[in-house]
Amino acid sequence: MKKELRFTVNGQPYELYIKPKTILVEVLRAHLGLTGTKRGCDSSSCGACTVILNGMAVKSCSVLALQANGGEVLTVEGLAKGNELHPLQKAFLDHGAFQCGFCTSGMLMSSKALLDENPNPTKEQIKEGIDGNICRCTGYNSIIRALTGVVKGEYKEEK
Amino acid sequence: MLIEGKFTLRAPIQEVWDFLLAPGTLASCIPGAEKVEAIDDKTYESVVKQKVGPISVRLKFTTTLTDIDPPRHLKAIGRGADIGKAGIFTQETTVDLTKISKDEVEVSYSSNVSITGRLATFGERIMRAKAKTAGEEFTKNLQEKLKSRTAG
Amino acid sequence: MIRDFEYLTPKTLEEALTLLDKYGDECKVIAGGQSLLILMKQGLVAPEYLIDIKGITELNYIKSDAKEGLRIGALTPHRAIEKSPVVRNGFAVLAEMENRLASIQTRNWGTIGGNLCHGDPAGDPAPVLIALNANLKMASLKGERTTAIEDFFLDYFETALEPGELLTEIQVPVVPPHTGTVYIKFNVIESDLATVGVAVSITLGSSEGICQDVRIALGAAASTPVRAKQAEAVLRGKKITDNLLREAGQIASTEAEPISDIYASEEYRRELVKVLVKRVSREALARAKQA
Amino acid sequence: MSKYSVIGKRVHRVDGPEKVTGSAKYTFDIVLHNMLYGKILRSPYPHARIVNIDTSQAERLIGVKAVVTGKDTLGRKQSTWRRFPELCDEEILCRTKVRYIGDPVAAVAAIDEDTAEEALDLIEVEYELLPAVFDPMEAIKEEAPQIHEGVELNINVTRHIEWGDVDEAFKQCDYIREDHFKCSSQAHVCMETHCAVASFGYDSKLTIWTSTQSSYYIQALVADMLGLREGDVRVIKPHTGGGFGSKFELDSAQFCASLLSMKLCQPVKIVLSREEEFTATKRRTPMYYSVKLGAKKDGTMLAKEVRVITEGGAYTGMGATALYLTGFFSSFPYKYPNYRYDGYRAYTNTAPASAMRGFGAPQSTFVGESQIDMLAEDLGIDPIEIRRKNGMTPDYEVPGQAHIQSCGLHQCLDKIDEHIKERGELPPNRGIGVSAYGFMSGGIFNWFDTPYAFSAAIVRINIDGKVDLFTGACDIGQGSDTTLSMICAEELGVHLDDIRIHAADTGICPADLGAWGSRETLMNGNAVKMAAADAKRQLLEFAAAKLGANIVYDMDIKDQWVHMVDRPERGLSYFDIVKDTIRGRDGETIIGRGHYTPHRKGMISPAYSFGVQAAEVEVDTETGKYKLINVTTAHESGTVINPVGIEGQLEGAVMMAGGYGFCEDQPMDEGKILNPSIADYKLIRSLDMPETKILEVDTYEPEGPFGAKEAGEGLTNPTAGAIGNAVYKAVGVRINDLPITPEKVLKALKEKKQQAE
Repeated sequence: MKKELRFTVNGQPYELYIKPKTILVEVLRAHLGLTGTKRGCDSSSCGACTVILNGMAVKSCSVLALQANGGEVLTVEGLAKGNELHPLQKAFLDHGAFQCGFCTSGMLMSSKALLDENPNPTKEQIKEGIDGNICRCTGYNSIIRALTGVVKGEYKEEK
Repeated sequence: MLIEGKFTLRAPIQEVWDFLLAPGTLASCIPGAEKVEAIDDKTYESVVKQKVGPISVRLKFTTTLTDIDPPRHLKAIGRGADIGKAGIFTQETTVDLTKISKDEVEVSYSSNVSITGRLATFGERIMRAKAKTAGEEFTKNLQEKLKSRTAG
Repeated sequence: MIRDFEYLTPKTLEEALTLLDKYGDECKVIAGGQSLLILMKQGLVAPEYLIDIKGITELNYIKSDAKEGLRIGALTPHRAIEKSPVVRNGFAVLAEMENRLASIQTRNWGTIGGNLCHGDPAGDPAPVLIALNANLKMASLKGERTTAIEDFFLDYFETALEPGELLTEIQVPVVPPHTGTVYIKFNVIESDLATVGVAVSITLGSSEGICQDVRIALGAAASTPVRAKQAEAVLRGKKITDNLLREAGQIASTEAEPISDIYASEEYRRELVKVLVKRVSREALARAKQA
Repeated sequence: MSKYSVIGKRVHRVDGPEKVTGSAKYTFDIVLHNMLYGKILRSPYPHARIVNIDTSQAERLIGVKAVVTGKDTLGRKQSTWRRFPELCDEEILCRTKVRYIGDPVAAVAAIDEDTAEEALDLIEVEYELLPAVFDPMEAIKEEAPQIHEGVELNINVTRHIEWGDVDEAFKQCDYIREDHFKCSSQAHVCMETHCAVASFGYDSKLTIWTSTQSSYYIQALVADMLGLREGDVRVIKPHTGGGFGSKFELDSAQFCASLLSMKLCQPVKIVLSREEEFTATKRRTPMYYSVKLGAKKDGTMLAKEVRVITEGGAYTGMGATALYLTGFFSSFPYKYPNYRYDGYRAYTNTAPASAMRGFGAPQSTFVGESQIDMLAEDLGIDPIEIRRKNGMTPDYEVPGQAHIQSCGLHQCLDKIDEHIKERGELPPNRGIGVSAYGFMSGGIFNWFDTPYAFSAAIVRINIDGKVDLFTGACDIGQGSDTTLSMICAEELGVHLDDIRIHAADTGICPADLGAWGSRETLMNGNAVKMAAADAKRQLLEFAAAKLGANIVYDMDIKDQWVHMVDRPERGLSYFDIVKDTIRGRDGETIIGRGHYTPHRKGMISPAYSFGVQAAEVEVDTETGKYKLINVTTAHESGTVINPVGIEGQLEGAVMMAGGYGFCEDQPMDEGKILNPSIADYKLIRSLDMPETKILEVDTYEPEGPFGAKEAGEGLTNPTAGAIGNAVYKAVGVRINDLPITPEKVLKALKEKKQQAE
């Protein structure tokens, strides 16, 4: 009754046997130990579980893991290169774009998907890009400033 | 959630009352009621099947007549638990009969329906909509039963 | 808690229909699953078999031609519609509506067909598609049939899909010249479900500006998405004035059959219908004049 | 050299790198060897007697390891108000009676969450339904059902505050108005739901990892409820995903996980679902206000009389504090010469209403700031002017209650006045509303009856100069780990990255009351500063000897340089002095100790912050919907220790308090919360968030570390009132019950139109 799931996460290929009912976030957290991705609700509303699947931001609590079969997943753990932080991570640090940090992984992944698709978003587009993610601490404006900093080129990726 | 209304029947008040009190009249008016069984003269058990979109529930319903003041006032409390434990329905219905003339009775009712459990979480929006239509159907059934009964 | 199920992944429509026919009541179909999974997590829906049709690529497309109009495969994700140049150029209102539907994450994975089959009276696509006079194509092992989208919705979360049937395509006819279509939803939180949503399509006869045709569709204003036909009648065949727009709004608010819930009372929803029908019609008219 | 080398600087949070990389571990992420998963069965009825609980079927389910009910407990009742036994009313696992929908009746431990959940369905509970009461006004009537035995009229707590001669003062007023307000409930919506991992071992010691605002409270309460010695209970707070007032009472996850673990000698993890979080954890206290306000023609407010009934829900929790503080803060931030408050907290069969960011002050500020605007209009006085006329000033004594030392209210009023003037003439249907506020820097009243100092800290200096800071303070996201590390570094004269903080682990840290009442910066900050000073003193003793300094020279450390204050070029490396001191003291570790409890600071708090906020809205008069355009806040919180932290607190407060004014609510039907999911509970998201602007006002608080005071909860106070006043300015309608929804605005607009016709 278990089924095979083959996919790559943060560039690493995996082969697992899972129950079909397992949702993606649980495979990431419980099976692969990638606990950076959180779960904040049961209703696909909060965005804490956002990961990038095949280049798109999705809520990993609302995707069956088997639907990611053959796909590529990027989680928050895949953002930094070794000890070199991703520009978004640096910007979040500088701008204090998080407090409790529970929404941060999802927020970063939504931000990444946004900038991958549109490297020069307007402020309104930035707001749209993170609107699926709830942050109960910051009031979003510091996150918007952090993204604006990245858009302006203040945080370059080290080559 | 409260559902209220009233209607008039052409029948002597006692006749309406007797019918109301007859085993299962109230319980069988619940939409989707599958079988009604009298436990004693004040308690009925019924199985009620309901469906909202993709969700189906089967409720085991117990209806108890709590206040009986013949031939004017009746109160019944119903409690139903979904067989799959999806939720619990409670409803409290009062029916008041007022004699308008010798064979004209005004029936006024109020029914308070409440749902708890996972069903309620799924969406107060949906369940409320459903409860409203179910409530309306209940009173329609009651009206029809009384009308057909008292007309015959 | 999601109950265990047997997971089936047909690769073609034919395979899917065969499975659907085989398992009948015991199965559920999942596409993007953005609505269904929530119900499954609550344990409210617990199918024995889950048929995952998201991988059926033949149902994921956006096509358009001058004669047939727009064809959208039922498994096309919302986000693809939102960003499609074809949709943006010829059916801008669809892209605009998609842009306001839920969150980007949901639009990336959720499909237009899944949304329609869920049958939520507050869903965004239905009113727009009703205003655009769209048809839905359905398939079963018995064959195919097509229905006007306004006949597709039967009750809260109930659609006209028969057992064994799948929605396969959304067909939007070519938009007549001098037509403007607009959708606005009212909600307190920007990206939320509609408290009330209104879509209006107005076609002007010619340069004189007589309203040749009009379609007004309401979301979250009844047990299904509905057309406000009496309000349409107020505008049809006339030169639209502000007074007529107000009248149409007024009539639509009496035609609607909204419910009270935690977001809004029945009276408030009627009020919103009144205001929105007027506003949306006015904007649709402005667009029609430019078209 | 500038005055400070660490504090006041824009620094990265000390927990930042972990949090932006997803490597920060929360309780939610913890998995222990041999760990089980627990779930809690809750009452579906608002008020019922438990006749029987049959757990046999659940116990037989494969994978289930234990089922516990109230019978497995010691039958004790608890509350954080443990100084008053009559307020200790919550068993957590109910033994005889349930009092709200969500009251726990049983808990299961199983090999996984699904099995535990399946087992819940197999527990048969027989209830005898009791009449229930939901409305506090009904609950205090003679005929209402009694919720707790022996509690007459369901009145749980009363509070009376009075000074001056109120009745006489009203006689001297030129103008009196009386108004009624309703302040709604609000959910905390922490992103991490309540959760705990409890591990009781064969050594008979219990360790709990939990998402909490106070590891010390949980330690003490768990020990008492389970009959353990406090020292045998170790509570560790990993990174915590938000608190906002919801996480400093003992909760069902902590208690049930501990009870199950004790029974099994295996670790048990319980994570509340989002639905449980909404329905079965505590919430902001709804309040019904009646207020009489009297003034002279010139706007001088002479008397205020406030009556409040709060919907307490089923248990006391921190609701008693909310009742006390709403009474005190109803007088804020003004100098009322005569004041009377009568507050009643009624038990109801609803989810317990307790503390949420600001306790009762957001409620009292909404009420007070709405009413003062009404008064100003009636008297034809500018809203800023009337606040200037009556506003508190430094060194003000609130009769018999509090002493206000620093207070920058008037500078804040000036800044907001300027801001409004800058905005100039507004387009139609736009308005700016003003709201002034103040808040405390930690509470004085010791209702927990702790024998410990309110805050304490230990500083240990390693041979390499690295500093370990041990404190019971709880960083729940607000940033206390960073702020306290900054205070420690500043006082000790080292760099921020020289500090490693170890916080909120009762096994190694001194007791601290935790993160509530905006107390950590001032109270724990003082303790940390004292501990650092103690350690520094030990270093300076050696340095003085080594430098051969004349005893008239004072010494200090700054930027890792140990030197004479008046001759800073004469000095030694901090690192050398550390090594020398340890060597010279026979290898004894350098440990500094500090503690703080406020003394002679009145009844409420050692210090108060102040501010004024202006909210700008635009109203759509056809639908009643309004857009929050801008929220500008002039705020003073003494010396700013951590500027990035204050910005975050302020902007976050606008989201939360703006939500309280704008959209957040918990409608109920027969005791059932109707929107227990984030899909249905409306929260401000990025597209709804207004622009925010901060206007800093400098003050210095003598009682605070380096002159600092609170900057956390106070910011939640003004926004609902500012929004209400802005809507009034924009379209002339006033909404007295929160939240101010479009539907209410439209209804008021229609009524206004009808009256005009």
